[in-house]
Amino acid sequence: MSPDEARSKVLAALTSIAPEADPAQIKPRVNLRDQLDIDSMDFLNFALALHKEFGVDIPERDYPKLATLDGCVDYLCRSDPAS
Amino acid sequence: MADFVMPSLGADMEAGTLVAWHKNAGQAVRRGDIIAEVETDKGIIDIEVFTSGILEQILVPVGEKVPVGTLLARIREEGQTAEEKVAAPAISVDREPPKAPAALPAVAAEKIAGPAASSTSGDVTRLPMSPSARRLARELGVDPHTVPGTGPGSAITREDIQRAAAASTAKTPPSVSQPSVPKPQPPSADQASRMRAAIAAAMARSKREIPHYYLQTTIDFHAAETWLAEENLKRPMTERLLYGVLLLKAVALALQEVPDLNAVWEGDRVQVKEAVHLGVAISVRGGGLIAPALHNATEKNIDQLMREFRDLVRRARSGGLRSSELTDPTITVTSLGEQGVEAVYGIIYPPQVALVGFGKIVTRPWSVNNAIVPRSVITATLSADHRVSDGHRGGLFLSAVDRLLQEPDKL
Amino acid sequence: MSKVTYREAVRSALREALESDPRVFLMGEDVGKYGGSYACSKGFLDEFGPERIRDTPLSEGAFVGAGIGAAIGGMRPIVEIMTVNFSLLALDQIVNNAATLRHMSGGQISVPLVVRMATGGGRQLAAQHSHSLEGWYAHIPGIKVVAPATVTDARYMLGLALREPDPVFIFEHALLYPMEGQLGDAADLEHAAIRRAGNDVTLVTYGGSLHRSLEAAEVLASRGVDVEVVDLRSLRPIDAPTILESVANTHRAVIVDEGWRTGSLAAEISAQIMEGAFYELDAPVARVCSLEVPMPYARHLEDAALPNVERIVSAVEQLVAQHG
Amino acid sequence: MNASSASHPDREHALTILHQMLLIRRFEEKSAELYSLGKIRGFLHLYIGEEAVAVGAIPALSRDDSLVSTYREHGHALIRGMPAGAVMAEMFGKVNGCSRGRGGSMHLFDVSRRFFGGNAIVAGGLPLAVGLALADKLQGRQRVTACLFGDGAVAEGAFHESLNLAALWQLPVLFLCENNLYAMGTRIERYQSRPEIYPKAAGYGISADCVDGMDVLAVQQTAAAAVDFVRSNSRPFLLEAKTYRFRAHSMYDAELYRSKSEVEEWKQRDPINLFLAQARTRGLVNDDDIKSIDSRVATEVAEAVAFAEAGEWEPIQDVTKDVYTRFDGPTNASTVAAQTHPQVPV
Repeated sequence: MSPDEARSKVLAALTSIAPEADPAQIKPRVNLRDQLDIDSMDFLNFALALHKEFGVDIPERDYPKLATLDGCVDYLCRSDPAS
Repeated sequence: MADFVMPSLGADMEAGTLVAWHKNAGQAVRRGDIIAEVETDKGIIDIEVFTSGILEQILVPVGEKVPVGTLLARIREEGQTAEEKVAAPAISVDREPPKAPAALPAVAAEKIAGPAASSTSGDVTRLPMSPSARRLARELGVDPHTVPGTGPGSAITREDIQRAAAASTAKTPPSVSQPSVPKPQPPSADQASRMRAAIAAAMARSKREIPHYYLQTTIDFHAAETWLAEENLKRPMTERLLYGVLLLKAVALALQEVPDLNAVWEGDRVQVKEAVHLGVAISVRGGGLIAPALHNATEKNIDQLMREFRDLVRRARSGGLRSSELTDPTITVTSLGEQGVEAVYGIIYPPQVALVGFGKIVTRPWSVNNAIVPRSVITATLSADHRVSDGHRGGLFLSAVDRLLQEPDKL
Repeated sequence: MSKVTYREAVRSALREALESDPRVFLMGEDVGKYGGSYACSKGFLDEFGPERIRDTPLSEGAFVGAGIGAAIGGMRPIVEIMTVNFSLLALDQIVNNAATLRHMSGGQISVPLVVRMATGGGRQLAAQHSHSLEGWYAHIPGIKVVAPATVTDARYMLGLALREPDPVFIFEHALLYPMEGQLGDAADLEHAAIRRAGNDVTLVTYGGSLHRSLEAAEVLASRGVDVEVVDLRSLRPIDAPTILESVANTHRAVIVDEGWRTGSLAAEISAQIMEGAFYELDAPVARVCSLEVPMPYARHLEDAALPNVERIVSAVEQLVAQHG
Repeated sequence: MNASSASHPDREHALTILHQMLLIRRFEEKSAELYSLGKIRGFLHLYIGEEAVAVGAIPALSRDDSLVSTYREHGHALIRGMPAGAVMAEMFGKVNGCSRGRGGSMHLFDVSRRFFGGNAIVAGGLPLAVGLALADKLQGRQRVTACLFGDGAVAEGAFHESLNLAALWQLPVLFLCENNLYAMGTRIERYQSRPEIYPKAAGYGISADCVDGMDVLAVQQTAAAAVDFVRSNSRPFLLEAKTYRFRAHSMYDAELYRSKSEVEEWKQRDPINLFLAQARTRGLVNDDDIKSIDSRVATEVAEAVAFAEAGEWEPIQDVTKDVYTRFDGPTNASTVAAQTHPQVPV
């Protein structure tokens, strides 16, 4: 999976839980929880969406790695065997 | 090798029963010969063969009923005339006809489009509103003019009325602070003002009528936190738990010890309720708050509560709540920890008599076995109606919540 | 503008059609020597000759089918079926050939045929001669259906119908022939007409019921209810926008239809109002139709069975009394 | 081809007749095969056994004459000149079928060859034929409209109404009845008070004749005479061809209504074998001719199947096309734009 592909999938997952969010405006290195109105329930749904989309298991200890958009992309590309 | 199958003789023929073979294995057959007879609903029908050759093998004996298309025999193609070779159809498995697309084309330019926007009707005060929403508004005492419509052409729907009804009984603690992230689609101006008007009306009424008293305690959250982390490791992601659900269960069980906080005003009398329906305060995207009920919280285990909690949040944010969920919580729990607030001094939702608040989890120095260690702690608060209970009862309740959270495995 | 009867309007329409196009010919029971069962073709046999004014045997299936064949063969026939009651014998030719040939042949065939027939009750002819089955025809894709209710429409719709490449069925309510009216100068085939403007209730109707509806509207006006009367004119296609626009203004709708209520044209219009103007409605759509009985012979019974002025007035008053 | 040569064909004409009869026979056999494989659906009525009527009668019509048929129509369509591929593709439901896949076996249309369709309503086509003939007469055209139908249609009111109207108005219609003795599962003696068909024409003052529908040369001669009569007198004519279908009424029919021996008896007079015998005794046809015609027909049928296989499906969004004719002609107020008939969206 190329980083760009991963990025668009992450953004899709984000907008599915925060529909009012505008993907273009999301800053890649700023904490997502600060940019978007996401609580722990939203974040769990976000993690589950990534789990479903990428087929990867995300333990709670890895949540900090998913704090930003770039973090998510790196995390998902690294753990994706096909990348 | 050519297949001889049970032929399809008509749309309503599904199967046929072999009543006779006119040829045996090894015998020669010619295209057009009748080589079998089949019993159908309409009677016995002669079945012809379309290939010439040697009847290699009969696979279905006389007397057996088989569906159309079943292989009946194999024919080794031999002695075919030149014509028959040419005539053998190159029958590919035909591509299926295209499926009907979701929406068939309207035959003509759309003439059924509704009339120009209702504004042409000049009736500015006229609200586009479904008849059933109109009747529900009357039943729940909601003034439609204060309700933002989310239906087609911003028509007001049943859900809008339900949301307004719930919001009008809901309290949002004054200190609600939403992260200041610019929202690309703020609720339309009049929608937000209507919801705000409904909330304002409820707040004022609650403050006017209910003599609140407030209690607070700080709870060691270490045991709950570690149990939760271990528990989530054992579970697949889809069954992962959030700490909020532990708080909800603890409150539910504590109410069994102090039932008088689980009550509602009915007219001028307080009615203690058997069942514990926890109103869970949920922020609605784009502003506004709603507190639908998690029914019978005491009877459900942690997993069930988690599933219902997730479903409730999902439906609250997508407008799919049932009116019963909005009208019958017996107490409300609000948790604003994630908004960075340590303590919540909320206002009770009439007709309830209590509200429980939780702040954020913080690390504090804490004495454990006479040693000071860094510890995760959380602040729990209680707002209660002094006409119904007094500080002593409130205190018992909060200490019960504290005690229950020290043994998370028993929740 | 001159005053003419509906009959004279039909006759001059027929004459103009026959004079302006040699392909046009009139075929039907007693259209020639007898001069037409409603005298719409009186004198035409002498004027245009037996080739173009063809009395037919009482074989509705055959002469309607022959009309279809002649239309395919390059003529522009006007087939008169004496009344809708006898058209039942020709329904197979109408549904399975006239309405279907173009589509079923993959677009190879057009059937430029006009069929006229009298319709409706009110003349004590009892059940077999008093049907109002326009709704059956308005159900069929592939044909057009119109109902001229005024002398102007009776005068100009035929000419327009003869220019259509597909079959057009013209229903002339039997009670209208002697009616006198102001003759306008033009008409069209597809738009409904507001015959009386109003703001309180939209009353949708067609054909013979138009005049009862206008009468009811005056009674209601005297009682302070301002009724807008919409004359459909075209029953297929139905001019829904005009209806919906009116309902968006009045928020109440009544439909008057001489057909039987169940599965009627009124039912279809009510459904289209519900689908197109749901959020405009302050009350359910009301329907005033013939009672679901074989039309009785006795005058007092027939009058009661038909959608009469009193039933229209009370339906409107009930509707206005209801608030949403 | 005048009447005299009809019964004494030369070699070339004999080969044409043989080719046409075999084309129908092999086409219908292939249709039966494809039906059993589920490639052709719906109803299928085979013409096997009646080939002599189509091959004998239809060539008597000129290019400008019109033809109205019934649902047992493959033989009529092929002999009228419709390409076998267009007919097969129609039965496959493909858009390259003669009716764009909308009609199927019972509704073949080709207006360029004035083949105004099969009709699935028994006797449904008779009034149409009367109308076509009426239009020809009114426009002074010396044409014939041939209307083919089975014996079952004779019991329908449309038959009697149509004959009366054609006689009354002296219209150039050839009513050609293919009497195969059965209206689906009812033998003629059980549904007709008087089973003889052509004498019924006398009731309407219509000339009539009868011919052995298994003898292609006899049909050719009689049909030619009948067509000439209709064309020159501009009057209707009823020709009854006594024939027999060797296959069931349609594909799903246990033929409980007739015995196998009756069918075998009629097969002794298979129209193709009957003609071959006559042609051989007159030295018009030899075994090599038969072999080469057979292989040419096999190729034609195989190509028809390939044409149908290669055909596309009509796009579903086109299903509403041609319910009405696109019409841009000038009318004063109302120009009927294409398909302006509002439909409630599905």
